[in-house]
Formats: sequence, C-alpha cells, structure tokens
Amino acid sequence: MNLLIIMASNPYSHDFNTVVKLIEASLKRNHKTKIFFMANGEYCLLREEIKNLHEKGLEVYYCAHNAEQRKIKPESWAESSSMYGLAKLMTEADKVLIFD
Amino acid sequence: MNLLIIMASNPYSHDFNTVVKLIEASLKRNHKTKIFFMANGEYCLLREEIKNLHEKGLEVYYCAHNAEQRKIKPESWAESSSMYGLAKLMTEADKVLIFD
Amino acid sequence: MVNTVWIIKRPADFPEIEMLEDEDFIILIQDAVLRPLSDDKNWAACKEDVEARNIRIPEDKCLSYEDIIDIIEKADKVVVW
Amino acid sequence: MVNTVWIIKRPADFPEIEMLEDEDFIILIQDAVLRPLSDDKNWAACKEDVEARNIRIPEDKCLSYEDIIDIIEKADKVVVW
Amino acid sequence: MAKKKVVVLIKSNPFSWKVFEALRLAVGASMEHKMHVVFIKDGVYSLTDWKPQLIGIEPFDKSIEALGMMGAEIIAEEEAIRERGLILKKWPAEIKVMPKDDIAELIKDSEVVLSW
Amino acid sequence: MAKKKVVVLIKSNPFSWKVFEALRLAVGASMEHKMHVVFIKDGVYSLTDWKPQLIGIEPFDKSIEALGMMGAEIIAEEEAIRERGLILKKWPAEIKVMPKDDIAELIKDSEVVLSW
Repeated sequence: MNLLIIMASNPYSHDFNTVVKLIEASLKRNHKTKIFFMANGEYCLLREEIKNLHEKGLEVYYCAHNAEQRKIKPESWAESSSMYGLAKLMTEADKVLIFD
Repeated sequence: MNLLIIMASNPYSHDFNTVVKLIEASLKRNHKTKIFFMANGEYCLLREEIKNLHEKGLEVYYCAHNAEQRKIKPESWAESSSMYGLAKLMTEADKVLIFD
Repeated sequence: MVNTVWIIKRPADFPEIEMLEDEDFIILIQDAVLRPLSDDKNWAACKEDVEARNIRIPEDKCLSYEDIIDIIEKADKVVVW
Repeated sequence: MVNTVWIIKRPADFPEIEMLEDEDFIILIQDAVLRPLSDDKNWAACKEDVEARNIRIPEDKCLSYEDIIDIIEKADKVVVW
Repeated sequence: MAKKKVVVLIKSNPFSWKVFEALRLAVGASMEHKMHVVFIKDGVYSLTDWKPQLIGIEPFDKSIEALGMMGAEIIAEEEAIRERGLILKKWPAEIKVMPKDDIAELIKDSEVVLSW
Repeated sequence: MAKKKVVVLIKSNPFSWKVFEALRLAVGASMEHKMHVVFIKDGVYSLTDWKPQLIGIEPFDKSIEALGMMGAEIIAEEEAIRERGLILKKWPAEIKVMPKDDIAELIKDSEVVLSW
C-alpha cells in the first residue's frame, strides 16, 4: 500500500515513538511510506531517527511555512512542501494517518 | 521580587502565551525576572517574543544538554546553563514557577 | 497575607482537598477558566484568558497579569498545578 | 474484511457510540493500553506499548507494529482518534 | 488518483494552535478533495465569538472564508453546542448545525478522516 | 541565599519524557537544596517495573540512584499505588510510601513546589 502519515506532534511525545515504530514496520512490509511534517511536528526534522528512516526508504515532506515560522532549516533529504502539496500526497495515498 | 520561571513546554502551547504575558507584567512591575528553558521549552528560544523580552530586561538561561539533544543553537543573548545552574538560580529566587 | 497560591491550568484538574488550606488562593488560567469555581472558595481568573474564550465571569473575579504578579509576590509560595 | 479501524491513544477518550459500527476494530496504543476494553468489542492493543507499561493483557490481544500495519492495509479506512 | 471524500474532525477546543493548523490543512486539502470540516465536542468553541489575538493565536476568519469559497462543508455538532450553552458567531461562510447521528453517517461515508 | 526545602511533585505517568526531565531537574536541585521527590496519582507508575526503552525513553535508574546518594527523599503516594493495584520495583535508593495526608503536610512545609 501507499501509506501517508501526517505528523503534527512534537518530537519528545508519545506520538513520535508510535510514528517511528509504525514507519519501521511499514518499510519492512515494503509499503511505499511517506511522512508529512507540520505544526510542532516540524521539530521532528531535527531528530536522527527520521534521517535514518529516510535512508531506509521513508519519503519525507514538510510544510515550508511552519518550518520557517519555527526557524527550522531542514536538511536536503527532506522535501519542502505546502498544504497543497499535502493534498496531492493524500490523492496518491491508500491510507492516511494523522498524529497530532 | 526575584522571579524565576522554569519553562519546559513547547512554544506553540497555552503555556507559552501565559509565560510571555506573566514576564511582561513582572518586568512592568520592575521585578528581577529570569527564565530557564529545558526539555521541549528549548524550542521557545527560537521565538522572537523571547528575544524581545530579553531586550526589555528578562534574563534568559537554558539547559545546554537539552538544547544540544534537540539541535537548537541559541543566540548569544541566552546563557548556557545546566541543572546545577538552575539549582543556583532557585537559591536566589523569591518565587519559582514551573510550566510544563 | 496569602498562604499558598495555586495556579490551575486545566478544567477539573485540581490539587486534592488534603492539600488546600482555607487561606489558600486559587487562580484559574488557560482552559481552567472554562469551569469557574463556586463562591465558597478563594479564587479568581486570568482576565485575558476569560475574555479570549468569551466566558462570563464576574468582573471582580478577573485579574490582569499585573494583578497576578502582585499576588505571586505577596504569596508564601506559588504552585503551578 | 474490516470496516473502520480506530486507533485510540488516550485512556477513556473514545469516539462516541454513534460512530462505531459492529464490524469496526479498535487498536489501543500509547496510554490507552492502561484501560483494556471488555470482550464484547473487537479490539487489540499495541504489544510494545503494553509491555513498556508492564500491563497484563492477554497475549492474543497483543499486536506487533507489523500486525498493526497489516490491519491498516486491509481496513476500509483508519481513524487515529 | 481520485478526489477523495475527506473529513477534518475537530474535537479539541481552539485555544491552542491545534485548530488553526487543522483549518490550514483543511483549506489546502479542499483544493483537491471533497472536504467536510466537522466540529464536535469542545471543537465547537472554535465557531463562537472568541478572541484568538488575546492568547497569541491567529484568527480563523480567513481560513473559514477560504473553505466556503472552495465549496467545503462546515458542520457543527448540535448537541455539543447545546450542552455547552454556546452561541455561534456569524462567519464568512455557511455553518451547518447537525445532530450527532448525521455526523456519524458522514464519517462512515468518508474515505479519509483526520481527527484533531 | 539559603538552601530551600523543595518538592518535585510528579503527578503524570512516566510514559513520555516529562518525568525523566523532572528527575533530571530534581538531581540538579538536590545539590543545593533539601529535595523531596514525591510521586502522586499516575506518577506512581514511574516506580514500577516498566520498560522505558520500549517506548524510546531513557531509564530512570541513574537519576533515582543519584537522588539517593544526594540525600533526597523519594516518596510515593500510598493511595495511588493501592488504587492502581501496582507493585513497586526495587530501586537503587529507598522509596518511602506515604499516605496522602502526610504528603499534603510535606507540601505545606516546603518553600518551592515544582509540579509535573
């Protein structure tokens, strides 16, 4: 399946652990797996775990507006996007999960 | 009085608004006012409001360990400290409020 | 002279009755203002948090942030719950 | 064939009864595992979240993250509550 | 690759940034999908005459207006409004007040539900 | 400029980073002050044999040990443990189990209370 996770929770939260573990499992099952960071989720872009998951195949997107607002400068493995970009990702996804 | 606020909540939270407004009021009353950022509170160091309050007299400290962990690089108007530094600030304070 | 000031942030999330003394004072802030207290308690609410939520609380129960700072200054100690 | 999968994160924070259908499936994760459900509901819990909290939930009610992914794949839709 | 029936379900009160972000998401998604923004439980406070600026939050008016222009449906739970004794503000888009049962049906019929 | 009687009051469960950070603060503060770390309500889960690593959190053992060495008192609410049917783990420091009433007295007597 094509799985999209929208992450709006901060990186030292219950949701962060859940999201990391779900993504690991989804990649193990060879599902196309994408994450979109927004709101306080942007801070997760600073955690190693996300970079490591990207190296295992996770596609990483983020809301550029929220990142700028929070003065976060994501590295190049994360793709700058927008709420319209998220709408497009939703079109392609079989399942969409949100954590906020 | 010598007021110390410990801030462990993230910057887009109820607590952030409360803390900013309390500090403004404390500075207006000419109290010596200090804030110590730790845990997810470190992200607050990236918000303009804190810098502005510092310019009005707020003394800003943060836990260097938590900042490094979160890959936050605070500007020079914020003073790098530790949990032991916080203990010292508590010694000098007349009142200590925590927001987490 | 105020004993302990309790700052309450969430509706219905209070220190237990054992902890509160008669001379203690309760300040409701943030979402705690959504549930005002009964008149047998010493309490007040943060005026801006009340107005932001468009809640009706009697004017004499409403405190500016400067009022809150003055109460904190005079208190024996302050507990943010 | 599962209808809707509801992923519940907090104890006692559930969709209201109107929203749940008989064929729906409930997965408890995070602190929601602290309050297991009664047997008249279709439910299971995230095994790691259960073990982390040292809670007793029957083995056959516990799901690995890969099990959860498989259930998500087969579901009609998934709502994280 | 089709247009989806999406519900953005707002159950938290609006006095933090959460609901503001939910509405931003809803506006973006309504460009591609059939959008329903549904306020239930404490979420209905969002539609009253509250004052976001007083607590450092951006107002919702622009997002609500954009949702209206994009043909999104905006729905508020009748029981939640009544139980809380609230009065809804006049917004720059139509707000439908709907009983719980109908909201449950709407959620059953949708393909994606994003709950806040 | 004196040593203060400080209570770090832990009322949240330990399954997020909150309690870990609270204990770090308590260890630091116990170098300068008379420290009491008091676990009440869901906070008492912190002292059971739970498995932080499984949910990405650092274990508390080192902090508890440091508190013991620094002469901090560690206290758990008797009623909270009983109501939840919990069993406390053996920790590298003494844990005193205390009824609510005594905890209330301790809080009344303290100069600084930091609630988590």
